[in-house]
Amino acid sequence: MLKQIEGSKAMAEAIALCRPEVICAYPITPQTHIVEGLGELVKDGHLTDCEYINVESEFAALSVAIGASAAGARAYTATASQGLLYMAEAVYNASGLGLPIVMTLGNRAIGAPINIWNDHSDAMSMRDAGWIQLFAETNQEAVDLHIQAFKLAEELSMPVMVCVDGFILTHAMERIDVPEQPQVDAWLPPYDPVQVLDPAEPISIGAMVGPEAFTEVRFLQHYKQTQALRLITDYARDFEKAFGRESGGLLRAYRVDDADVLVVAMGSVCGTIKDVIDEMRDEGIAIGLVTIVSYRPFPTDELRKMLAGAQDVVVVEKSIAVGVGGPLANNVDMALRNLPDAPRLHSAVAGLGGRPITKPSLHRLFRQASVQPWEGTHFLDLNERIVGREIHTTRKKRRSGPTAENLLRRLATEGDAR
Amino acid sequence: MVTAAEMLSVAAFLEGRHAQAFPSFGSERTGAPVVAFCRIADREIRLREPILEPDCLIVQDPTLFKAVDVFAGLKSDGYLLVNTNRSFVDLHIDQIARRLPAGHAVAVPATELALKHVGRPVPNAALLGAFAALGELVHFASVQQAIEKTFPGKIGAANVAAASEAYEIVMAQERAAAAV
Amino acid sequence: MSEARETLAPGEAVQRLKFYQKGTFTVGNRLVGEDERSVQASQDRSNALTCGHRACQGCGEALGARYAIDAAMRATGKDMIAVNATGCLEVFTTPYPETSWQLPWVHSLFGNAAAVATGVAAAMRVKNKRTRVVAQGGDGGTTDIGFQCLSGMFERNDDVLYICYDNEGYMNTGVQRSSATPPAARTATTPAVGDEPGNVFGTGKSVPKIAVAHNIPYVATATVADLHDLERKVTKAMSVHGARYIQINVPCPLGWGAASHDTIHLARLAVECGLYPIFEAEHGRITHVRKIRKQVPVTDYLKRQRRFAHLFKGDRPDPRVARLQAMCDANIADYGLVAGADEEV
Amino acid sequence: MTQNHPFAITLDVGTSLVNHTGSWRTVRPEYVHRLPPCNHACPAGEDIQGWLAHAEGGDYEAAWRALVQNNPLPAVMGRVCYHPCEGACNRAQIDSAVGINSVERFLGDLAIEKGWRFDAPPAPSGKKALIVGAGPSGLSAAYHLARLGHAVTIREAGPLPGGMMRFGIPKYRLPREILDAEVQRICALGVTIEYNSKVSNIRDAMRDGGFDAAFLAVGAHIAKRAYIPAAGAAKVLDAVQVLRSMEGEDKPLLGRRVVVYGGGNTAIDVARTARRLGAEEAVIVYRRTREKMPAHDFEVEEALEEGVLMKWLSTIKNVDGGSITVEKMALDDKGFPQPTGEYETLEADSVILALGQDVDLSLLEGVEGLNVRDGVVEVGPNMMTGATGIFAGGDMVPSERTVTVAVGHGKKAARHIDAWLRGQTYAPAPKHEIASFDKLNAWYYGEAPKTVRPTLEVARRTSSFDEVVKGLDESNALYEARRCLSCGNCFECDNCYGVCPDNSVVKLGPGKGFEFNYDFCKGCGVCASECPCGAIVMTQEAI
Repeated sequence: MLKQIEGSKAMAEAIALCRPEVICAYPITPQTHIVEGLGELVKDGHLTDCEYINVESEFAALSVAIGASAAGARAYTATASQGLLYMAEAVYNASGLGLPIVMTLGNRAIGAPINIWNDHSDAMSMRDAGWIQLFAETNQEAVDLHIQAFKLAEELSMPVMVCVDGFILTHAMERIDVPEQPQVDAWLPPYDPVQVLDPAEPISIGAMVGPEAFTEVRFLQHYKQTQALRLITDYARDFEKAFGRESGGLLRAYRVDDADVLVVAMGSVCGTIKDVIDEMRDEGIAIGLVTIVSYRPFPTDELRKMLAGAQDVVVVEKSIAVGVGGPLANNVDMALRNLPDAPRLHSAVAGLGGRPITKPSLHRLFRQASVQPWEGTHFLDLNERIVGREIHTTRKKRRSGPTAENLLRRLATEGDAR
Repeated sequence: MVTAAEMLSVAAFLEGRHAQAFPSFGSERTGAPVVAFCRIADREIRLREPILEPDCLIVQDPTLFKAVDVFAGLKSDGYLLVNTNRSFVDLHIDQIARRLPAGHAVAVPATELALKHVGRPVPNAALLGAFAALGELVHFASVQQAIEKTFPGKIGAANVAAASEAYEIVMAQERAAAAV
Repeated sequence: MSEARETLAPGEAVQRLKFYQKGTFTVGNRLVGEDERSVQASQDRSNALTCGHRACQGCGEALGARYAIDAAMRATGKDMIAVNATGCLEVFTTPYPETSWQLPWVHSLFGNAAAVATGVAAAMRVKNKRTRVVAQGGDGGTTDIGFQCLSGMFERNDDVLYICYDNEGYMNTGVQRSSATPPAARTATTPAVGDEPGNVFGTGKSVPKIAVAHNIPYVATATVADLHDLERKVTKAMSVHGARYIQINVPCPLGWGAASHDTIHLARLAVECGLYPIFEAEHGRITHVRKIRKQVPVTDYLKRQRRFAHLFKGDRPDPRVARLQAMCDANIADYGLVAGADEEV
Repeated sequence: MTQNHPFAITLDVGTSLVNHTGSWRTVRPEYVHRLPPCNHACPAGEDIQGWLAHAEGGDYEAAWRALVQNNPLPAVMGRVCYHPCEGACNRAQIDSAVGINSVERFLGDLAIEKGWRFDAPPAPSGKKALIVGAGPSGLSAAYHLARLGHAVTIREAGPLPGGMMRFGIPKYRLPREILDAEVQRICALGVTIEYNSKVSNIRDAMRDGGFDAAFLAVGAHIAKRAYIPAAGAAKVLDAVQVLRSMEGEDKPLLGRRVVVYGGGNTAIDVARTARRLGAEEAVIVYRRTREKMPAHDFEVEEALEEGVLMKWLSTIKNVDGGSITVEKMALDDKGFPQPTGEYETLEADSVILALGQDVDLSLLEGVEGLNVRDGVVEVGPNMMTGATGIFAGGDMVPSERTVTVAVGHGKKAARHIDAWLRGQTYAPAPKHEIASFDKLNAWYYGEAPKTVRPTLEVARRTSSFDEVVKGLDESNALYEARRCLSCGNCFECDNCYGVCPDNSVVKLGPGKGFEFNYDFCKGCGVCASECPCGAIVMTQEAI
């Protein structure tokens, strides 16, 4: 049913349609509206047979979900940013134990400095934790990915993180088709766990594994994620058949035919990029976009095929692996490795801590990639003047201490940063 | 303000159009300056950047003029709607208003209307009613429906009444401007 | 008890038999009916924690865990699930490819056993199952790293019995101090050197008291030295719903520097000297205190453990022994651990 | 492993059973039996802990049958034994000794009441044994020999069985129907008692009767005399004479004021008898202090309760008509009484001497190889005298003169006679280490003070020969039996089974005890430490 609805609210409704049995809620911006929405649906009786638990921390939120999932219940929670870090230990644990928990991540920067706005640093911090990580481009996709996530998680016995850009999607009110209960019921079977805590058939879950088998455990975990590559594609196709729209999958191409320049990005920024591409195509520039939906597992082969013909690949990502560069760019680089006549790779970090990624900036960036390529990692819309002054000062006067504070001090004294 | 943007997006949705309403993201505290955006289009809205060059600017609290440059980016053929019972001259924005095409800058005492009809200083519905009259981007009927969806029952009716009066006030101004 | 010295009326004497006959304090008693015997005396006890586990010789935690879980198994008709915090108990029971548990059991992390148990309980409730949930961990996993989750579980009154096997330190990692380590005790992180050797006075916390402050339905302390009391408390805990907490004193021969055969003896001395008060509380009020049966000075307890050996090294008595005795005396006064003339022990 | 379970992380329950932790062990626990101090102290060699174990379970017949394995006279013993077992009892260190004697009496009385019989003897051995004297030692030997299949004849010089049990112990301590019932039960085994049949020459008697062996148990019935100058119509009697005459038709006439001279149990018995016969005043004169008195303290106490007077540190210098002269004594540095030269006069209608008894050894005249020393016959460790085939026991051999010792002699002699008759040597099983108090873990025993046997009111005690000390009723007896600590012997308390951190103790079921599962036992020793009764020891593993 089409609705003009806030993204978080739509996600809450979609998650409720998946009939989760245990929901753990701990507030953190910008994830709050999702769990608030779910809380209301449970309290007002729309979502029955569901335990809604107000826990005392994100660590507890995922831990409660772990317990519920191990006991055979469909478990859900949501978090963001610091919350994800606070539950980090449990994030690894949930995947290690093979528990099909679905968690929404309202993507947000990580402090310090504390920042509540959107980027992908939080998701990147858990990229190696053994979860499937799916990035929603739109709120419609966010809704659809949650439905697919439960099915994927339970089929693979592997937790799934649905990454949704904080504020930009979570707080945007727009036209979204929220499916009907019979549709979802027909598509998503009830949870049938492969391992469950049951007094009738007792098992011990969570053994200590030593050097003699740990490598095998990890190999199997990795193998299972590679299996997921096929399943994610299949489910996206099934989903399209059942719901009549394309959502999910490993990656998505936009105007890639004959493109000289291919942009690779994840999440909501892809919408803006598409508008930019349309405008550039109108100007005759052969440019296209590849949207990565499944960041984990990473669709290396599929991406390689897609990028093979391009001259330039521009990776735009909302995260920075400090000291290395863009983590997505690194993964894309891996996909291009050993490719004969591989396209040039240009890495751009954009939108950190909620800085708007604007069309003019993207226009500039994409043009620059082919005509004036840069070395290393480009920080989109970086205030060169400020960082230049700061670098200069610290060179002169060796001063330990938080760069952020120094910057803020300078911003205050110099007025408008831009 | 967020509610106003959302109601506006609902009104557009009800007319079969695409609309995207979103707040200026932040940890708002009650009373702090807030900006909310609404895009309306006839096709899917993919753009996710904040609106830097609005076609329409609705100012709910003119006291903010001193703190924030709210007019930055307002297009030269844009619309301006200000919640006030004072004149643009009194607000020292008459110059800005004059730069816009005739009838594009309108003042409406939305808070006063809200106090009159709803009993509380909630100007959102009145502003939307006024906005429906301005530039006719959305129909008043859609605004009325959106208000009723957001506020069911008596409060909804009171808000519709405020919106309706605001609509009439602006329509009167528009007619006056057209007559000039 | 004085009336026992008088000639008894026959009926009265029969009544007394149950109480006085030999073996009152033993695990079993062949003279009473099966249903009156302890779970541990039963040939068909669950042995929920079975042989082949890798605990040290004389491990108090292995013993306490079997005592508690077997009792819970009887109380629930074996319809229960256990959640385990990381720690000795977890490591020595479930090294791949072998587990010693004979009930559904899950281990997640060090600090989240209470929360995982909440999740299991929620799953049972949503599935309309009567299966009960017990969470368990050592003192580190309970009073320190798991404390937040524990408090949350208490505060929400989740239907979980949390059992803390308190061996007064981080034994799994090589005997470091926890917030349950007693003053003066030597650990790897409170070595017996310097001006104030061992753990400092005036630190640590009583999680049972904190649990009581949560006004949860049931809180108790217990000891491996009193099986009957322990089993009664576990049984009672399983008879009520909501958040429940039992803390069991389980000596650690390795960490305490004690003989492996002294495990129960030490637990007994800890209670009898007053250092480890055994009580129970319901809904925020203390309802029962286990009286000291044969009071002993704290030195009887301390001298059998190398972790306190530094207190007895010098020529003169270490004043900190008196401080420890004062702690015992305070417990005795606060909890009323010594029976008055008119009270039965 | 169920296929679907995640590899290595999820395990099937109970799989640790493949990990045999028994290999960690350097010491191993073993179940042992230790000798309970009561058994060790019992002159009759009773397995007290054994029969108490049956009694505490409420199976009194089994308890009685276990008891009479060693002692055929429990009802008697439960009255007259001075119960050294209780003196040795470990329970005394917790609260007070177990009232073994009273439980024994309860079982003996119950057996009489229920008419329980001894098990029938096995097939006859074809051997004949002669026993001289139907006192406790003779009856005991007869019982044991009969149960071993031998034909037994007792020749008793007196008219009734019991020996000193009848002629030395007053009725108020041992009702005669009790004695008769227990003797009768022995006779029912086929033992013949010939009364008024004094053996004057043992070798002749054996030859004439065709006996293969003889056991002599004639007792010590001849009163010792002391020289006391007596004048006038002084009435001086001996205690044996007085007590013996109590069994006849004519009770002795002792008068209003009676003085008893001596400090043993017999002196007490005779003084208390005098009170019952109507003496207003019964005074015991003894040359030392109460503490030095050979009489048992509880008997002294009972006598005092009954109004018997005591004159410590006194000797009788002479008896003159209705009065006696007493010299006060004082203890010297070494604790011996020395005369002080101070005199005192007491009124006395009669003076009874209770200064001990001698043995009548006339039947042994002419028997070769015998050794007689200090008026008693010496015997070897097998109770045989220097004369082949002639064994002896009871008061006529060197030992403490108590009924219980006599009964023990009878049993011991019977076993050796049996072996001798079969051409074998009887070797008693080696004794276990004693289960001393330090071997126990006394924590596990609940506080349970001894039950005091009901006693007759004093008023009735001085006017009748009713039994002074009453028995326990069943609940009291059960209570008392259950106070037993079962020293050194497993009583199936389940402690080892319960306290093992490794579940390495196997409970075999009621009556079957436990065994260690050495596949898993790590040798921590908690079981041994926590065994209440000291029935587990830790031994070094061979390395």
